[in-house]
Amino acid sequence: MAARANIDVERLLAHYRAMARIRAFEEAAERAHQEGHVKGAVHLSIGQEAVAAGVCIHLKREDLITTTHRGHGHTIAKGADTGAMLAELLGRASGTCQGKGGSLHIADFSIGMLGANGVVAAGLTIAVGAAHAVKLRGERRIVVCFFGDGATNRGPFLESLNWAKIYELPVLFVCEDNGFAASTRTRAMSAGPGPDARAESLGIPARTIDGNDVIAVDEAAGELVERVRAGAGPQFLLARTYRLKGHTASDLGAYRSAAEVEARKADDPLKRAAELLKVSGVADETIIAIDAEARAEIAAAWKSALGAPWPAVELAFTDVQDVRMPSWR
Amino acid sequence: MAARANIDVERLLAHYRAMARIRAFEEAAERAHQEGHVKGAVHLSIGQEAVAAGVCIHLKREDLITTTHRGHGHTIAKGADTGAMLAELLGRASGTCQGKGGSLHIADFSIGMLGANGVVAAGLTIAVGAAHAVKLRGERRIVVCFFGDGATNRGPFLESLNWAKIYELPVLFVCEDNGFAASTRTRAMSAGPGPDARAESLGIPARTIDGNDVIAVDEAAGELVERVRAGAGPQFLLARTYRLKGHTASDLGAYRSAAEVEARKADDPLKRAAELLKVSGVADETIIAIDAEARAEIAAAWKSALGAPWPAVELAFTDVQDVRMPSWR
Amino acid sequence: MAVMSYLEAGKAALAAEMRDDASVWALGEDLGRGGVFGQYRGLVDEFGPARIVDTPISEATIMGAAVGAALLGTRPVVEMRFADFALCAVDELVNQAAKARYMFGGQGRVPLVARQPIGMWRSSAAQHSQSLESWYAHIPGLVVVCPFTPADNYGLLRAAIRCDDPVVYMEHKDLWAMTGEVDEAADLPLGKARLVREGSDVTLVAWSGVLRAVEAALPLLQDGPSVEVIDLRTIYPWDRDMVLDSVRRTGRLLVVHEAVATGGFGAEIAATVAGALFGNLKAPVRRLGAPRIPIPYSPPLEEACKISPAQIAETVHGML
Amino acid sequence: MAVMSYLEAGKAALAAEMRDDASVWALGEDLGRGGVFGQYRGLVDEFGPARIVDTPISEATIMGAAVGAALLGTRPVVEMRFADFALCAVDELVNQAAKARYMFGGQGRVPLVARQPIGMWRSSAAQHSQSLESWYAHIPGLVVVCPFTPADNYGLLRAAIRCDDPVVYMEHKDLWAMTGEVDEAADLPLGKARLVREGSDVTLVAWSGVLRAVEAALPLLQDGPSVEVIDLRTIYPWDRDMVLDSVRRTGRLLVVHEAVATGGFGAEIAATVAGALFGNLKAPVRRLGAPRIPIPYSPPLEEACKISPAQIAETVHGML
Ligand SMILES: Cc1ncc(C[n+]2csc(CCOP(=O)(O)OP(=O)(O)O)c2C)c(N)n1
Ligand SMILES: Cc1ncc(C[n+]2csc(CCOP(=O)(O)OP(=O)(O)O)c2C)c(N)n1
Ligand SMILES: [Mg+2]
Ligand SMILES: [Mg+2]
Repeated sequence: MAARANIDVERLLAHYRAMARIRAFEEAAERAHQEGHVKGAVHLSIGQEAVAAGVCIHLKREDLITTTHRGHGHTIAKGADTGAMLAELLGRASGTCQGKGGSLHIADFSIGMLGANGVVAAGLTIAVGAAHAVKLRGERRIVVCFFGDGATNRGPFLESLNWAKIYELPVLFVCEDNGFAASTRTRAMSAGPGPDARAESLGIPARTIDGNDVIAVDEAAGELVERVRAGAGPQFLLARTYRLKGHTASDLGAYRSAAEVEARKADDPLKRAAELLKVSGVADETIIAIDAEARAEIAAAWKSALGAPWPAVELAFTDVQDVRMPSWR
Repeated sequence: MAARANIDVERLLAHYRAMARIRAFEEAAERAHQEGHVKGAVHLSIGQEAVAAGVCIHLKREDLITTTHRGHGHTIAKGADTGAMLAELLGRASGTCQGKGGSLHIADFSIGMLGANGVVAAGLTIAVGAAHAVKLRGERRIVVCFFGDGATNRGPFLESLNWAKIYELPVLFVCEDNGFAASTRTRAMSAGPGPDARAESLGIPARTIDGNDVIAVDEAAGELVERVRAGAGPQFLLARTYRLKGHTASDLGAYRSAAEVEARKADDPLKRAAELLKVSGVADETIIAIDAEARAEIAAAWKSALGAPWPAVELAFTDVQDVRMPSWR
Repeated sequence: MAVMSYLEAGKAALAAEMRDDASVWALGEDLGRGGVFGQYRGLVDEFGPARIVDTPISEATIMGAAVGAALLGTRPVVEMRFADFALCAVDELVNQAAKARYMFGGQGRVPLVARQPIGMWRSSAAQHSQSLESWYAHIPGLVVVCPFTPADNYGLLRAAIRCDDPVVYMEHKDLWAMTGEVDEAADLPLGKARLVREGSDVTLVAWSGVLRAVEAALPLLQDGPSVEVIDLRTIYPWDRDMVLDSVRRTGRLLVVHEAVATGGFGAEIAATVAGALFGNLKAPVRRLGAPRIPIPYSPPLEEACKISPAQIAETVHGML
Repeated sequence: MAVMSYLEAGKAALAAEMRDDASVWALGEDLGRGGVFGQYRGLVDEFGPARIVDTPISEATIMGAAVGAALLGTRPVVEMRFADFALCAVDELVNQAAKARYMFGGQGRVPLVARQPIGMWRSSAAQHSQSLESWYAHIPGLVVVCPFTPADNYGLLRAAIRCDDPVVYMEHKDLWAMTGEVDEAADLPLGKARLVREGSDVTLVAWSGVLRAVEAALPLLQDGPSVEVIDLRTIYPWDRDMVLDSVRRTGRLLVVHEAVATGGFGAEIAATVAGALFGNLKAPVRRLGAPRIPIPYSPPLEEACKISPAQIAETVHGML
């Protein structure tokens, strides 16, 4: 890989660190699922880490995000505790949601993470609503809404983008286009030039980038976040990437060839960032150390999660509603 | 109004006749509602007749349409019997739907009219489904889907257009943009350049025309219908028009000035067609005779509808379902 | 005490809450022009378009945006126009609003009110007349309210807005014009039924618009059995205590609702009471509701779906 | 007679109908690759992509398009993946499919089948585990089927596809792998329950996945009361006759379902039976269902939402 002009090595190292942490988390989650520790479905973002890292570096703690079923990366990049996240996957009381949500419903309101979602495209309406509240109260924070390419074929995509634009809400829409919706190539099911054209037809400026190039994501997201903060209304980022693993941790991915996946591994965002770091003069050991540190963090998180207590059964009956709460037996 | 080159006077007379029949029907419906004969809501298409006439002239009996709450015009232009339609508005057993649907649910399957709809944008999914069946069976007929500008802000708009395009279905989408969704100016609630841009972002070629110019509608629809018949996939027609009456027959339209409405009357499609006929050499008497004939048809229809029997109460219990039909008392 | 219509009472309640609490706002189609029935008329003048928000025809996003805005601590009042159109927003209400607090382990709450006008009214036909309160009563996390009087529409809408749980608030379209006394100082709790009238022979539980038929049935029973009438008001949580106490005294229960009888909430009440007071009932619990047919347009057919006063009176007589 | 899994039985039923009737087709996400649970695996090879149709993630239009296609006389089998996602298509199912024939005065019919897998399965949590059969039973125009055995999944899916009414067809996700004998020649009618086991002391009515817990409870009752078990199979129209006949003999009824008890279809059955057999019951009708809480993710909490064999046995004992 050729050297790139004006690389901010420190910043790229930060990106690499974020991506390595996500990767280590996802690998642990995959293993945990395969070994039967995680009972519910798990959707891994391996290969897509650059989007999470490149976007979230621009966010403050008070900024908000919503994400999808494939949301571990965004959640980590926004600042959630990996130990609490793993505990959530394991269904333990110390999980981000006390074990009541699992991977599909991870949320951490303390860092502005308003929830993953089990329903494709449902996060879009919630994100614009959060942005609506932000604007209503005259706050200065912004909302980033992550969703997949498949979600752009559901009605709430149109409705939410239209909504964000007519009220000029502070939202950045980030479409993470990994080429697939479950076992289906999204292209076969999506008419027209693409999600960016759809956004533009709804009055929202759109940029399309190589989502596996963390620097490109960083730059584009920086510009768009800036615009959103400046009150320019909603913006749209289309990040092209690739899902290196199955749709869920139990999907073998028979709908695509091993050769295709193998070829795409050359484009692995971590690998690309590592190469760029090296040609920018960063020592191999530094990179190896970051990887090791990330793995160590997750190993510790895993250990603590696995040792965490199960929720008491009474917990199933809390936080349902206040007006006549149900009680256990 | 200046003479227009190459006017097909016979065809324009046919349009005028179709529009006059719709106008007479709508005026009768309005009166019937005001006088309390029609109990349910009635949405009048007065001022929008050119779209119905100009599009439906291209359709054969076996072609199919779906329409909206404001569907009388399309239904008449497709060939429904005005007497049965008025009887339906009156809730009589001889109505198109035996009085069980009313204005919001008028349908006449015998002429390929698959139903009005009480839910905005719901007709779009039904239309693409009908087109899907047509294609599945290798039939040659086409489907025309009428809907309003307000409907383009509902999710099914995106989903249905995408659907029609990915399966290359024989559908012509006709967006009748009358500027309003109930009491709201649609423009204020719709981001982006417009419905045509949205269609194009979904891969569907779109044309925008003056929907009060029946010749323009005829020409554009002719071309698009031709393309659909030829297997070129879905097409989109955006017809700009204006609703001269209230949203419903009981809406006084306080959200717009009388002056605005007055000014728009100059653009009344019937008036414009009549003027064009006159400058093309058609005698006043001919036009007056067409108007009179239309009014006479509707007067007769009204008389027969008003004299038609109410449905027997047992009819409330038929056509619900076959597996354990409910019965009366 | 002021005399208000049911419609005005709802409007006054919303206005009062909006004055008291800057985090309350309303959103829906045509609200700036008063809403489809005029139940928001004038509010935009007092509160401005940022708090009385006109929306596109995007029911799913109206509801979903309210969820997002509620999670941030605002109190959105969602107008669905007709309960039937809320069927375009069921994922947002049932999968998101009702479950968010729970799924997220209590990190957030969804204090929204989803106003869903219900009921048969002027030949509105199959897609503008449904009463689906039993659906929402079945969904964990939702409170369901069906006010009948202007006083209740005032007090319960205020309570619903103040409630931290998502509330499905179902006004009946045929009641908008009905007037009554409203005590604006009264504090009405959710979950408490209203004793309309005392009686000793039969307990009649009903809610929403059908209570008019109940009122009209009472004179037909004047010299007959003594009927205790309870307006349930809140469908979930329903006031089991008041109903059970009453049936314990009368020994007979008739539940009347406008919704389809099969799978209506009357079934829940009937099953609960028949179980709890087994052996202490003088007659089988009876339920009256609509036949299981879509609501027809034609006036005489629509009439056939409605519970009539005569039918109520006859049923009561048949229980003795 | 062949031994098949519940999943294979469903697939075989669809294939058989597709062979018999060229107007039958299926549509949904990922069907070409077998569907989310493999219940369509291989069908595209036999029937091609025009009849086993892969769709975008557009639930509203999947259902709505099926309505349009059904109105033209084709027989679409709609795959919703999880019943929870069908909540994105409620307008299309409830306002359109269920009502079209009626509103249009019988001019058209909507012979579609909406497959909506239900139930708790492997910690699927609140948005992938719901059982909402009582919702659809409340909607005029809809038939609702919840098969339990492979034989029923075969026979009832065939019957559902042949039915001219729209059918909500709810397979239970936890049953896919369960095997059993399937008589491919048998003709199963909609609306008829299945007598699982005769008994004389208590009638137990249940359907779908929870019948496994019922099966497991029976040994716990071996030396105790004699339980007659009825698998309802069709929720609407439910087999009143079989249930009433049975309870007339046993004098006791327990209804068990996985769905939330409050407003569940058990309430309809309980209310009907308690009313019809008033004075002839030996014990109050009992209902077991989930508590009114969203379904939690954590395995021990999910377990707490499920009806256990012990709970069933205990309840039966308590009725004697
Ligand atoms: C409304 C709805 N339909 C279907 C599903 C099942 N499903 C879960 S993820 C997924 C694919 C989503 O594709 P995309 O939006 O591109 O996200 P990705 O999985 O690629 O990250 C599908 C179909 C769902 N969860 N919600
Ligand atoms: C889903 C839904 N939301 C709201 C309504 C109420 N409504 C009926 S017509 C209408 C306006 C529709 O505007 P448009 O699509 O432009 O059609 P037009 O009335 O102008 O012909 C509205 C909001 C409805 N019928 N369905
Ligand atoms: Mg994708
Ligand atoms: Mg319009």
